[in-house]
Amino acid sequence: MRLLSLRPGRGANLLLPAIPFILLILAYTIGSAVRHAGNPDDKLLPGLDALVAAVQRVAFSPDKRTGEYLLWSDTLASLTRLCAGLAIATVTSCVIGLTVGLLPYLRVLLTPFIAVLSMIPPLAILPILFIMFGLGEASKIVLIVIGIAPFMTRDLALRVSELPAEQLIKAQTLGATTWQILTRVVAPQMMPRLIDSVRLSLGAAWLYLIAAEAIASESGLGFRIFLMRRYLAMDVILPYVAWITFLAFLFDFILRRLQGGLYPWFAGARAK
Amino acid sequence: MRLLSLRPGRGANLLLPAIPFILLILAYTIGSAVRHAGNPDDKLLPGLDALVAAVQRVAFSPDKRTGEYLLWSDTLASLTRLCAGLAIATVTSCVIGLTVGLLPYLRVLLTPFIAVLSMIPPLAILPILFIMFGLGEASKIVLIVIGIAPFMTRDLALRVSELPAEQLIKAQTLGATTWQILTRVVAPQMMPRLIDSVRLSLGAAWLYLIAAEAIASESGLGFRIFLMRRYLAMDVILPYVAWITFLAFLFDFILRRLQGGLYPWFAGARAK
Amino acid sequence: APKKEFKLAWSIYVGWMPWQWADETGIVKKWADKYGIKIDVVQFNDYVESINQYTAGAFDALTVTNMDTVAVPGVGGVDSTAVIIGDFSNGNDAVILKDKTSLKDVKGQKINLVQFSVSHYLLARALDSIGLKERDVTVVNTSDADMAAAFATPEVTAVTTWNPIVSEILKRKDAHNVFNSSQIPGEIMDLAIANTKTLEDNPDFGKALAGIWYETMGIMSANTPAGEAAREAMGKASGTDLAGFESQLKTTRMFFTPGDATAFAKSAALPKTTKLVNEFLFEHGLLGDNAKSAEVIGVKFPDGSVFGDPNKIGLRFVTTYMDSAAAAAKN
Amino acid sequence: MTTISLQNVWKEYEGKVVLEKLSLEIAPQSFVALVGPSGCGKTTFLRMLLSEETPTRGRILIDGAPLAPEPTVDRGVVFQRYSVFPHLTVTENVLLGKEFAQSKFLGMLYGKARRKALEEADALLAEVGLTGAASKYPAQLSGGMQQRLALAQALITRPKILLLDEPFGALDPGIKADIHVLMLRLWKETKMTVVMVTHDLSEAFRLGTRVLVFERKENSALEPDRFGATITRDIDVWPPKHAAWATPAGKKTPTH
Amino acid sequence: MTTISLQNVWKEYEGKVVLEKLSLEIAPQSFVALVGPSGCGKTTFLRMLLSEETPTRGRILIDGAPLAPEPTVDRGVVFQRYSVFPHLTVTENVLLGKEFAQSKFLGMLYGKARRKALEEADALLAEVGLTGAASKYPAQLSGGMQQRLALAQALITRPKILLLDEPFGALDPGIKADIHVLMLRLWKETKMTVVMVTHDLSEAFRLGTRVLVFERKENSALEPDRFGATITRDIDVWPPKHAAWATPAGKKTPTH
Ligand SMILES: Nc1ncnc2c1ncn2[C@@H]1O[C@H](COP(=O)(O)OP(=O)(O)OP(=O)(O)O)[C@@H](O)[C@H]1O
Ligand SMILES: Nc1ncnc2c1ncn2[C@@H]1O[C@H](COP(=O)(O)OP(=O)(O)OP(=O)(O)O)[C@@H](O)[C@H]1O
Ligand SMILES: NC(N)=O
Ligand SMILES: [Mg+2]
Ligand SMILES: [Mg+2]
Repeated sequence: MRLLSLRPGRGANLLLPAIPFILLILAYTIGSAVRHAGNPDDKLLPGLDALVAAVQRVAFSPDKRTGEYLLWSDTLASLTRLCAGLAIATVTSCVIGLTVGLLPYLRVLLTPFIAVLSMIPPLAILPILFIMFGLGEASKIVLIVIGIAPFMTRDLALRVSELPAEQLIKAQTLGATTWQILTRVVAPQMMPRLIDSVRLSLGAAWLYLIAAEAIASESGLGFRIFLMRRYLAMDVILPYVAWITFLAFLFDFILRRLQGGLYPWFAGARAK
Repeated sequence: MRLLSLRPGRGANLLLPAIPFILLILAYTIGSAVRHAGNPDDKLLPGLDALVAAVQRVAFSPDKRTGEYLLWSDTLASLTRLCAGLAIATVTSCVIGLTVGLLPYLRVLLTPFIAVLSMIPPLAILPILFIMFGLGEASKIVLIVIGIAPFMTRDLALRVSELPAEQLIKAQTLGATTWQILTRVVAPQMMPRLIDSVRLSLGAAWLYLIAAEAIASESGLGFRIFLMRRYLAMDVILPYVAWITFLAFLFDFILRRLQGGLYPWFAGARAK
Repeated sequence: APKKEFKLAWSIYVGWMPWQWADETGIVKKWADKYGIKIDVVQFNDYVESINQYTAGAFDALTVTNMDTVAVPGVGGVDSTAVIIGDFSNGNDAVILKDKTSLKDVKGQKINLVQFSVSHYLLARALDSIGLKERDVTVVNTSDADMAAAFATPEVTAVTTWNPIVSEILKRKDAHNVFNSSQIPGEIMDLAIANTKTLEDNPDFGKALAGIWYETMGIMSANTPAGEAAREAMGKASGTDLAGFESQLKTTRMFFTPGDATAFAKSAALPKTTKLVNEFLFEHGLLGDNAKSAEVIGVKFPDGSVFGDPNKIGLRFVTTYMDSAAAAAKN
Repeated sequence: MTTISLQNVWKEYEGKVVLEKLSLEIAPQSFVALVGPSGCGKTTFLRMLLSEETPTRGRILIDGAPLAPEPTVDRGVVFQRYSVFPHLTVTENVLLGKEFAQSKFLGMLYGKARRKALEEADALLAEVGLTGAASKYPAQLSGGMQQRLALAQALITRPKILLLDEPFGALDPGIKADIHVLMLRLWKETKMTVVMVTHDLSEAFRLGTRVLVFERKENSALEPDRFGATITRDIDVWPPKHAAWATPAGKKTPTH
Repeated sequence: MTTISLQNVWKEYEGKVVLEKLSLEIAPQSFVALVGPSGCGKTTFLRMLLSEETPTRGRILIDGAPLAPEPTVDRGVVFQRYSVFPHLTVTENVLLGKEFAQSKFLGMLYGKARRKALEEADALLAEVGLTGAASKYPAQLSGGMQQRLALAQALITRPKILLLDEPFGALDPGIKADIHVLMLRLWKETKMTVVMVTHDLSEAFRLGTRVLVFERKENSALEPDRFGATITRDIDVWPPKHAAWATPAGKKTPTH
């Protein structure tokens, strides 16, 4: 049989995916053991016991100073920023992307500008952003927005312009105004695509969130990781990284579910 | 007429795109003038003369200490890293993505692992990267690779699995082995898609490059920006940002050209 | 013009942790209320960004070193006044070598440090002390957040950095402290500065800052349970614990009383240090590209004398506010 | 009672003549079938009738008045594909024309107005045989059902003219036969003027009252860009099945 | 001389019976047309012949030997779409079978071997009327040309059996007629056994020597999952046009 046509059975389907994770954990455990053999105080690859203790400390016991459970208050702070950033970026890119994609005048006016915007590395203009938007939550949210909105806008405008011309003509022959075409024909078809676009941007959003929190902040997952980096406290950093990874997964999952649930027509239409 | 059907004429087509840029420059000039009226030494929004002088200094006169032309040596250093990172990420994701997409066993084995990898925020695990890859060029390149390769691999594996089953069966009835299918049917069709994937990842690659150079480095565009940030030398930072934006554009343009030139069949096949 | 709301930017460093503690325990509000103003204490995770924001005018006051005051706001045309001299680094900053025990071994090495920071200055002074020049070594710009991890990599053999990273790195057996700021006492000062113009218009702001600071100093320096609790809280907030924080305090020459600080401000050491710092900045091109000498920026001392250009003062050392705090304490 | 007349209409694209010297009167309630080789300009002709393109020379009049400069509600259209909206159910697709007309801002009807419009939509859906699929999305329909839906959708606005561009080109033969019957019935009931482009001659003669053949002249092979296609044959189909006369008075008249 | 025989073949998907009790002998060089309602399992039947699916019960034999467990070079296939490779030119698409056979590692032929293979490919292209399009990519071809190409591509390996799943379903009627003629000619020349699925009855009778009708039994409406489709009619087409006998001896025999 060709390798190509060999399909794993039911057991293999459950077992195989676990293997790389098991290997990773094994490699970590060995690496940690080796380092601790050389230096019992090694902080870079803490043993599993140290990790568990750290998780216990940050997630399940109140911080002595503030009485808060660090992991949860950090998570709350970060997620608030992330969601605000995503929401603003989504709304902005929705409004601009839809109109730019649909209206020829706007398309000509803004397409090159948005293309240039989306190429500017936001990290490089951080000081200006901070001056313009202050240092509170606003600037962190703005960094996320600036980081992902131009890409999302471009993507959406492109998808609007990819709508079959037949649809727009048909709508006009049904008597639709530009506004009605926008709200009843174009926008509803773009919603599931917008979700795709948000999913694609999630990684970048996390990145900018972490970068923003690293610079000016008093709480948040990124803040904590940066604070701990100075002390090489990997026992805290690693669980935080795992937690962020899990949250990223969760977001992706929720968005996919949302797409399927809210737009049942989309899977069929996309398949074509 | 509906707004939707109004199309700008030839003149407007040339003029309109310039407007947002002109407005931006205008806003900057006014902002700069206002700040300089309050403080003639303001460094945040340097005047056009200061920008020109800075460009003259970094691009066209040798550095006093090293005798190098800073902008060019930084560009060379950064582009070397960027290209190395992109090349490694491309080759890796090509090899893994193609085989994972094609071979059911590998697909079951690696898909969840790659998905998890692509969700880990690379900035957060920098200390581990340093230990594993050292602080030299390697770790910078690795950060780029880790930042973009899992995404590219996932994307490519997805696209391979989207190939019509008919093609693979047809190839088998023509007597192809798995290897032949991989090299003659799947890989060639994925090359232009790989270019799409690289284009999509360029922004992230720049971001990771800048982040890596900000952390430990002796040269590079990101290094210079972060060094200059130490004393708010926006007169140097802004031209550097513009230059990076231009380079990003150039890369995108070259990749698009490459795609069209190397894979003439792709535009037609994609349209379907 | 008089205003009512002020913003202070601070970042995580042993000598600046009291600001947050004072804010959390209500000391800031108490003093602000006393003068009928509002003071917003904002934490920065990134020191550089806090200086930039102050320079750009987004903040009225800042915790910063003397050197960075001249190099960034000073060069950027912002005239600042040192409201408080909180401490000077007395071992907090150090040159650390891996496997080598003598500063002389630094020759020819790559040294990781935050370029153009006090670490860079310390290194220059260290090299100076053994007759080497900066060109005898190679400096590699490295973010302070990653210095500890950097030192753990094989190819990094020398770093210059500050606390808490210094104590973190010195926990390693192969790390050796070969030169530190206790060998150049008083040269790296940690200040709370404020925009001179703002201060002149609102002297109450300066008085409030000084009041806050010395009330806090009184509590944290005390060998009482309250003092220990304060120190533990500050340690926690900076990511360490009581022991870690106290070991950092040991290498910091804190001026717990206004008198200590004013005595230091009036000492003859200050103009000498200023000259060294400005020359360092000039040599590294940090005084602007048009600078002809180390004297393009002026630094004014409590006695009214000025180093450098009196028409372009970047930093003023005064005792006004610390004196008023001392006076208030007596009443 | 809609007459379409073309007076010496030419269409060029950047110097390339696509259609030339079209002069034509289309009588009210006729069913004109347009055939011709691929690329000869049939779609271009339809696009001009839709106001999507303007003639380079000549004029097009509807009932003596010049065409509106953009697509309007008096000219319905069905394309070979993409005629229906994938995000709307069958019923919603048909309702859309009503909603556009009656709800300028929201483009949506509620309450009584919606119930009234729904009645009309349901009647039309019954007419095209889609009652059972009312709550499905287009992607769940077969090709033939999608084209029925496109017809119903176009008809709800009661266009005076219906333009069809190879509407049944992608359908299976069996399904095609069914939909031909439907098409003829709808045309007779609604008394529209229909212009249909097709590749299929037998379809043209089966449905049309008049078949127009577009072709380029002989000499166009030598100078391909200089000469466009024009009407080379104009055939009245026998037996006549003109809507107005074919439907005996008193027989079921359309409800819309 | 290839006989296909099915012995009591059943196919179920998770308890749902799709095909049942298929017993069948397909004589060498016959052209079997398979018709039946949508979803009755025609494609499933073809997939079993391709070894893409295995019967749940029963066996399939080719010349008395069980089917290989995966698609092999002795069974060619043409689908309705996606049969040709978009990234290869017409010539390259046809050459591919040769390259797979002769160049195990690279899958590419060079020099003399390539020239020899090219001759064969060109001859086949001439046969299907694609000589002029040799250097085009599939996206540049019309639907009819793409299916001709798919045929040529499948034929270069000289399969003993050719399986076709609605190969001409998406084509225009005029083009379809042409390709029918071509198909019959190729079948006669190559002496393959052909099994073709189609929706179009007239196509089935025009091309097939034998028409099989797949259908579900009456009672299957009540318990839809319990009963699958089976062969309800098996018609020998008159007049016989069996390849071996229809081609007079001595007349042009296939060169490949
Ligand atoms: N926007 C345009 N710009 C330039 N040329 C065009 C444009 N639209 C159509 N043409 C040309 O006009 C000619 C007629 O095209 P049209 O689509 O009307 O043909 P058709 O008769 O509908 O063909 P088919 O039967 O293939 O649909 C073609 O040669 C086409 O290339
Ligand atoms: N992999 C599968 N898993 C489960 N059910 C399947 C699978 N493949 C096909 N079926 C079911 O088997 C039945 C027959 O499908 P098949 O595609 O063979 O029909 P068909 O006769 O080719 O239809 P059409 O004419 O529409 O192509 C259908 O009900 C289908 O849903
Ligand atoms: N402020 C420092 N680094 O002493
Ligand atoms: Mg057409
Ligand atoms: Mg089928």
